[in-house]
Amino acid sequence: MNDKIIVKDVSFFYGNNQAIKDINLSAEQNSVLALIGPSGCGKSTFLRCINRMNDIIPATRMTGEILIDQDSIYSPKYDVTTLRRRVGMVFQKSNPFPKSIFDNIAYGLKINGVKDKYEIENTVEKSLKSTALWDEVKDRLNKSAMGLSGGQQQRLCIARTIAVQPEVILMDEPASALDPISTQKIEELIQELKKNYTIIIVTHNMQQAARVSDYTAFFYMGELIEINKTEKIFTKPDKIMTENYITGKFG
Amino acid sequence: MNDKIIVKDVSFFYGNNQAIKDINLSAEQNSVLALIGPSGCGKSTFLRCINRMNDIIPATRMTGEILIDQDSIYSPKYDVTTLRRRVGMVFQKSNPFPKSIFDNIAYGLKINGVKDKYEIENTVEKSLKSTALWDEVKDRLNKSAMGLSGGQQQRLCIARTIAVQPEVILMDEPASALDPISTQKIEELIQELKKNYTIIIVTHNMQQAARVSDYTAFFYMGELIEINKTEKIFTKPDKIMTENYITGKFG
Amino acid sequence: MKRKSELIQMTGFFLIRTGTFIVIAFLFLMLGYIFTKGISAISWGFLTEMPRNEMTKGGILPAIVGTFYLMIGASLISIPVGIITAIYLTEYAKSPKVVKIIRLGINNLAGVPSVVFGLFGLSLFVIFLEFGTSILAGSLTLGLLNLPVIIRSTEEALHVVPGTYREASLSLGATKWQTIYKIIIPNALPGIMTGIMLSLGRAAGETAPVMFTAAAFYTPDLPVSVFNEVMALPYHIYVMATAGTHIQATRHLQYGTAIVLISLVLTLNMAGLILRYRFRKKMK
Amino acid sequence: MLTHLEMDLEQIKIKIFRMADYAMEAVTSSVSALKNSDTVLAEFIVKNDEEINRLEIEIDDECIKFLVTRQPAASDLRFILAMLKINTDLERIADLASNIAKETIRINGAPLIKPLIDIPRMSEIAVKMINTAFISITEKNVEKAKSVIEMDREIDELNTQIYRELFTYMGESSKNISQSLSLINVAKSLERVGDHTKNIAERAVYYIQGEEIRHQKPKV
Amino acid sequence: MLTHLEMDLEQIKIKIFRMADYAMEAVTSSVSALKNSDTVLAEFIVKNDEEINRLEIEIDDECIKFLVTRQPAASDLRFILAMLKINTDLERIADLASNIAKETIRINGAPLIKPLIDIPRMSEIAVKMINTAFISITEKNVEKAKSVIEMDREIDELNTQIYRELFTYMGESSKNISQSLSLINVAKSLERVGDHTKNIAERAVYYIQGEEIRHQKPKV
Amino acid sequence: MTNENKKIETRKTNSLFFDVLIEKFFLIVGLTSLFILFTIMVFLIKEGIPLFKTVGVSDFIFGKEWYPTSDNPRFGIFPLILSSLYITIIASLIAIPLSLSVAIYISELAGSTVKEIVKPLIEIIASIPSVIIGFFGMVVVAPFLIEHFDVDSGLNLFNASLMLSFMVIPTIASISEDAISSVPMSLKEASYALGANRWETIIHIVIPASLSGIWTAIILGISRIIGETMIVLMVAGGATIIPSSLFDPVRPLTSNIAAEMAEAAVGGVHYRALFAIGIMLFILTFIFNLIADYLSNKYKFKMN
Ligand SMILES: Nc1ncnc2c1ncn2[C@@H]1O[C@H](COP(=O)(O)OP(=O)(O)OP(=O)(O)O)[C@@H](O)[C@H]1O
Ligand SMILES: Nc1ncnc2c1ncn2[C@@H]1O[C@H](COP(=O)(O)OP(=O)(O)OP(=O)(O)O)[C@@H](O)[C@H]1O
Ligand SMILES: [Mg+2]
Ligand SMILES: [Mg+2]
Ligand SMILES: O=P([O-])([O-])[O-]
Repeated sequence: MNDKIIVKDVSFFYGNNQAIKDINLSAEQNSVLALIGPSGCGKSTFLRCINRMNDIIPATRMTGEILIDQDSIYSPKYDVTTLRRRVGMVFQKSNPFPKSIFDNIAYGLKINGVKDKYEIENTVEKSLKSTALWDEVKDRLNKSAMGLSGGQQQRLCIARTIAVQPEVILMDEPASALDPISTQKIEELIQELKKNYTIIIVTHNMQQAARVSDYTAFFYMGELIEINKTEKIFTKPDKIMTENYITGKFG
Repeated sequence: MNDKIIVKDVSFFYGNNQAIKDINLSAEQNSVLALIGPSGCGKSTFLRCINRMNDIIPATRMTGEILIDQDSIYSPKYDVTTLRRRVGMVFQKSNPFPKSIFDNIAYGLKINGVKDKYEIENTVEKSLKSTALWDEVKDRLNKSAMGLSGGQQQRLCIARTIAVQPEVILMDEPASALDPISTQKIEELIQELKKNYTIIIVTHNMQQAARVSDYTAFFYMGELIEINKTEKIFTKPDKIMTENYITGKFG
Repeated sequence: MKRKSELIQMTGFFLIRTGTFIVIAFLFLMLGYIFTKGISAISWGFLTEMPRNEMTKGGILPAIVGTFYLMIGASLISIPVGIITAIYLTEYAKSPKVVKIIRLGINNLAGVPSVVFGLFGLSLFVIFLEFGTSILAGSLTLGLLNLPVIIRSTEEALHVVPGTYREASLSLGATKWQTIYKIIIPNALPGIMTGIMLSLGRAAGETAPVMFTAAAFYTPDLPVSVFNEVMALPYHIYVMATAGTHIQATRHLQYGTAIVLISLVLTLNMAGLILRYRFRKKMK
Repeated sequence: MLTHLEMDLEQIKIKIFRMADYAMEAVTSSVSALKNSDTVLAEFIVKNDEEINRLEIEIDDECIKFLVTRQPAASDLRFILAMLKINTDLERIADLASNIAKETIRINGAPLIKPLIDIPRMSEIAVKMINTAFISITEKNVEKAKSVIEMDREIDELNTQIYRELFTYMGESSKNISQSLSLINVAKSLERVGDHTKNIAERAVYYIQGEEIRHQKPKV
Repeated sequence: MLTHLEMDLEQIKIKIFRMADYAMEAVTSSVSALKNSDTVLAEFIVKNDEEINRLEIEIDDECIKFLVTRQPAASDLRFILAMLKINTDLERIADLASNIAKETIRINGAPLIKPLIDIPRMSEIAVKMINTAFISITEKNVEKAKSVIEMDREIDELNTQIYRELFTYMGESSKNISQSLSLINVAKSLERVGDHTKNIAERAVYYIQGEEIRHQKPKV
Repeated sequence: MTNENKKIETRKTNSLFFDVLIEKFFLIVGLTSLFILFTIMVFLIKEGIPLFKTVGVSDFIFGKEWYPTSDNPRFGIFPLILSSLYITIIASLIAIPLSLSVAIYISELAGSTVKEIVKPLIEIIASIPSVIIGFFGMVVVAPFLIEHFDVDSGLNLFNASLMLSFMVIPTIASISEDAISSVPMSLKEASYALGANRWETIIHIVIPASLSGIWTAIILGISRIIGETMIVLMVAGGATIIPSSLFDPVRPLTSNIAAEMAEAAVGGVHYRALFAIGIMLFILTFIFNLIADYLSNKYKFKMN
C-alpha cells in the first residue's frame, strides 16, 4: 500500500488534559485527507503532531508513533527541522513574514542552505506559478507581502511552503478567514496540489471537506470516530455520531 | 403594505470613499432580510446606517433617507439613542460586558431609565428564555458572562438586545465566529425571533442566508444588485451577477 | 549544514543569557549592597524623629513628610487632568489631526528632561508667580512632569477596553457619557490605577525639579502651609552624599534614607505592576 | 423539540404521504369504477389527477428549497433525493390510475365480457405494495422495502395471465376485441403501477441504507 | 480555464449526453430490428440495456456527489435536479426500446401483417424529440424545448391511428391478433418514449428558466 | 407591552445636554498638555534668550571655556556638549546590547516562570530613582574604579556612562520586549514550519519584524540619557574640560544646570546661560522624541 503517513495509537496531553486519544489512521500518498469535528475536538492538536509543531508548546506530551514513509518521526535520530521541511504547514490566518513577496519565499530556501541566487529566483517563480499567484504579483515581487489581499496572502503562504519541496502539506483551516471567492481559489489550489503532495486539511466547514478531500476523518472529543472515503462519509457514514454531525443534528 | 423599514437613495462615504451607492430597499415587518455579497461590498456599512452606528465614525457622511415606521431616522428631531434602543444590534464577535450575566441584560434597562427591581428581574428572565438560554444559565446569573461559551455569549448578546424591546434587530455576521453547532442554535433562534421582530442579518455564508431569511439582498461594490424572495434568489435570481455569485462563478 | 546552524544558535543563546545575567546581577548587587549597609540605620526613631546634630543624628521625618506632601500635591494636578485628557483623546476627539497634535505634545512633554522641568518650575512658579521655593511650586512642577505618565497609562487602559463594548452599549441606546461612565471607566479602572501608582513612585523619586522648586536642605519644623519649603527624600540623599560637612560620618544615614526611598518607590511600583498584571489578565 | 430542519423534513414527509394516499386511493377507485362500470367515479378520478399534479410540483419545490437552504448530507440528503424521485413515481402512478379510469369511460357502461377477478387482485397487490413501501420508509425497514420488490413479481405474473386469457377471448369472438384491448391496457397499467412502486421501494432502500439496489437483477 | 466545479458539471453533462445517445440509438435500432425482423439485433438491444442501467446509476451517483460537495444553487442546482430526473426518463426510454426489441423477439421472424410505415415514423419523431430536447439544453433554448412538447402531439396521434388500424386488422382475422397486439404494444411504447421525452423537455425548461411548466396543459 | 414601552420611553433628555457639556469640558482639559508644552517653551525662551544679547551664539556653543563666576565670565559650553555626547555614546554602547539581550531573553528564551520573575525585576530597575543609582555610583563604583583601574578619581566619564546605561536598560529592554513579544506567534510558527530553528527565527523573522519598535526604544533610551541629571551630577566628576580619556571627570549639560542654579543670581547672565542650556536640552530631546514618535507610528502601521 502507498500510505504516506501512518499514525499509531497517538495520544496527546496538554499537561494532564488529554486532547487526543489513541488515534490510528493512515493517509494515502497524493490524496487529500480532511479532518472534521466540532470545535475543541483535537483536530489542530492532531495536525500539529504530524510536523511536531506541538514540540514548541511547553508541558505537553505525546505517546504513540507517527510514521512518514515508514520512518518514525518521533524517534530521537529524526531531525525535527528536516521533518518540518518535509511536512509543510499552512495556518488558519495567513501569516506572511513582513518582508517582500520574494523574500517570503526565499526565506525557507535560505535557511535550508540554498545559496545559489539563480536557483532561488527559479524556485520563487515556480512556487508562485503553482499557486496561481505569479501573474498577480510578478511586477511587485519586491513589495511587502503585507500589501496583498487576504486570499493572496494565504496563497503566498502556500507558495512559501511548497518552495522548500515538502512531501506532505498540513493545512489548519486555511480558508476559514477568507471570503468565499478567495476560499474557492484556495480549494481549487488544493485540488491541484494533491497531484504532487499528500495533504491533510483541518476544516470547520463540512462542505469544504466534502469538496476538496478524498478521505474524511471525523473527530469527536479527542477520538477518531470514523475515517472513510469522503463520499461515503457524506452520503452514508458508518457511525451514527458521524451521521448526526454531518446532518447537523448534534447536541 | 407593512414595510417596517424603507431605505431611499442611501449613499455612504468614508471620507471621499463611497462605500454604498444609492441603495433603495424595504424590509417587511416580522421578516428576516439577509444581506449577502463579497467582502467589502458595504454590507456592514449599510447595516450600521440603520441604527446610525456609523455616526460614531469620524469623517463620514450619509445621504438619502431611512424611514422606520414612516419616521425619517436621520431627521434632526429623531433622537439617536431612542433609535438605537428601537433598532437593536448584534455583532460578529460576541461582546458581553465583563459583568455578571444578570447585569449584562439589566444594563440596557438601567440606562433606559428602568429602575423597578422586580421589572428588571422579570425582563432578564424573559429575555433569557426567549434566547433559549435560561435553562443553561439560571443557576449562575451572578457569575461573569465571560465564563460562557462563545455560542452562549452570542445568545446572551441577543438576549441583552431584546431586553430593551427593540422592534428591529440588526445582526452583523452573528454566527461567523461560532462553531457549527452554536451556529445552528443561533439560526434556530433567528427563526423564532422573527415572529416578534424585524430582522436584518449580514452574512458571508450564502447557505445561512438561504436557511434563515425570507428575503435576500445581494450587494456588490457598494451597490444593491438584487433583492428578492430568498427562494427566488437561490434558485432563479433575476440578475446574472447574483447568479454568478450564488453559484461561485465569480471573478 | 544543520550542525552549523545549531552551533550558531548555541552561541547566540549563550550571549543573550550572559547579558541578561549581568543586568540582573547588577540590580541585586546594588540593592543588596544598599540594604546590607543601611539596614542598621533603620529604626522606628529614624522614621519618626526630626534630624539632630546637623543631621548626623536623629531621623528623617521631615524628608518623608515632605515627599508625601509633594506626591499628594503632584497627584492633585496630574490625576484629574491626566485622566480627563486620556478620556478626551480616546473617547471624544473626532479629528485624527487634533489627536495627533495632542499626543505629539504629550510625548514630547514626557521627553523633556526633568532638569528642564525644574528650570520651568523655577521660572514660572517660584519666580514669576512668586510662590517661592515651596510645596506648591514643587507639587505643580512634579504634577506637570507626571502628567504624561498618567495620560499614557490611562490611554492604554482605555484602549484595552474592547471597542465592541462601546458599540454594544451605544447600540442599546446608551449615551456616550453613560457608556464611558458605566462601561469603559469601570473596565479600565485597574489600568488607570496602575498609572497613578507609577506616577506616585516617580514623584517620590524625582530630584532635579524638586531641587529648584521645593526642597530645602534642612527645615527645623514640619511644613504648615503649601508655601513652605520642605525636605524631600531624594534631595536629602543627594545633599548628604555630596554637600554635607560630614559626608563620611552620615554614610549609614544616607544608606538608610536610600532604603526608605527605594522601599517607598518599589512598593508603589509593585502595586502598580500587580494591578496592571491583573488587569491585562482580566482583559484577555 | 423538533429543530426547524426536522420540521422541514417532516413537512415534506407529510406531503409525500398524502400524495401516496391519493395515489393508492386513485388506483383502488379506478379499478372499482371499472368493476362497477361507474363512469361518474371514473370521471372524478381523471379530474382529481390535477390535484395530484399540483401536489407533485409542491413537493418538488419543497425538496428543492430544502436542498438550497439546508445543504443536507447523509440520510437527510438521501431522503430528499429519494423523495424527489418517489414523487415522480407517485405522480406517474396516479396518471396510470387515471388511464384506467379513461378505459372505464371508454367502455362506457357496456357489460363486461368476463367477471373481473384478476384485475382487482392486481390493484389490491399494487396498493399493498405502495403501502408497504411507505411503511418501510417510516420504519426505515429494508426488509419490508425488499418484500415490495418481491410482490412486483406477482403483479407481473397476473398481468401475463390476464394477457393470455384476453388473447384467447379475442380469438374466440371479434366482438370481444375492443373490451379485451381495454382490459389488457388496464392490466398493463397496473403492471406499470407495480413497476413504479418497485422503483419507490428501491429508492426507499437507497434512503434507508444508502445503497443502490436498482438493476441488480435484470429487469423483467 | 474551467474551475473544478465547471469540470464536474461538464462531466455530468457528457455522461447524460452519452446516455441520450444510447437511448436514441436503442429506439432507432429497436424499430429497425422490428422492421427487418432482425432478431439478433433485437437481442443485442435487450442485452445492451444493462449498460444503460449502469450508466444511469453512475450519473445519479455523480449528481449526488455534486450535490454533497458543491452545494449548488441557482442554475447549477436546477441543472443537477433536471439531470437527476432526465436520467430516470432516459433509462425508462431505453427500457421501452428494449420492450420493443422483446416484441421483435416474440414475433420471431414471422412475416409482418402489414408494411411498417407509421411505427418507423413514430420512432423517427421520438428520436428527433430526444435530440431536440438535448439541443435545447446545450443551447439553453426554451423555444426548442417547447417545440418538443408540440411534437409529442404528433406521436400521440400516430399511436391512436395505429391502434385503430390494428384494431380493424384484428377484427378481420383472428390470425392477426397476436402480431397486432405486439405492434400495439410497440406503438404504445413509442408513445411512452414520447411522453418521457416530453418530461425531459419540461425539465430542460425548468433548468433553463427556473420555471415549472409541468402539468400546465392537462395531460393526454 | 405598551405599558412597559412607555416606561422606557420616558427617558432623560437632559442627559443629552449633559453629554455635550462634558465633551466641551474634556476638550479644554485635553488641550492642557499642549498649553504646558507651549508655556515651557515660552518661559525657557523668556529666561534664556536674553543671554545672547551679551554672549554670541557661536561663542556660547563653541566656546571652550566655562567660567561663569569669574571676573571675566566666559560661557562656552563646548566641553559640556562634548561631555554629554561622549557619555551618551558610551552609555548607549553599553546599554543597547545588554537591553536587547534582556528583551530577547524575556520574550523568546525564558520559560514562563522565569519570565514572570525577570520581567518585573527589569521594571523594578526602571523605577529606582536615579538619585539612588547615582548614590551607588558614588559610594561603591567610584572606590572600586580607583582601586582596580588606577585612576585618580572614580567619578568620571566611564562611571557615569555605566550608571546611565544601567538606568536606561529597563526602558530600552521593556519597550523592545513589547515590540518583540507583539510579533505574532503565527509568524514564528510559520518560520519553524519551514524548518528554521529558534535562533534563525529570532534573527531573520522576529527582530526584523520588530525593528522599528526596537529603534523607538533605543531613541527613547538615548533621549533619557541626554536628559538625565542626578546621576551625572553625582558621578561624572564635574570638571568642565574636554575629556581625553575614558576616566576623565566630565560635566555634561544637565548636571551643569543642576550644579550651578543655586548660585546663579536670578536674572543674571549666568542664570540666563543656564536657561540657554535648558533650551538646548529641550530642543535636543524634542528632536529625539519626534524621531521616536515617527518610528513608533511607522511600527504601529506595520503591525496592523
Ligand atoms: N496550548 C494549549 N494548551 C492547553 N490546552 C490546549 C491547547 N491547545 C488546545 N488545547 C485543548 O485541547 C483540546 C483540543 O484543541 P484543538 O485546538 O486541537 O481543537 P480543534 O479541534 O482544532 O478546535 P478548533 O476547531 O476550535 O480549532 C481543546 O480542549 C483545547 O482546549
Ligand atoms: N471605518 C472605515 N473607514 C474607512 N473605510 C471603511 C471603514 N469601514 C469600511 N470601510 C470601507 O467601506 C467599504 C465597505 O465596507 P464594509 O465593512 O461595509 O464591507 P462588508 O461588506 O461588511 O465587508 P465584510 O464582509 O468584509 O465585513 C470597504 O471598501 C471598506 O474598506
Ligand atoms: Mg483548530
Ligand atoms: Mg462586514
Ligand atoms: O412511466 P412509464 O410510462 O414508463 O411506466
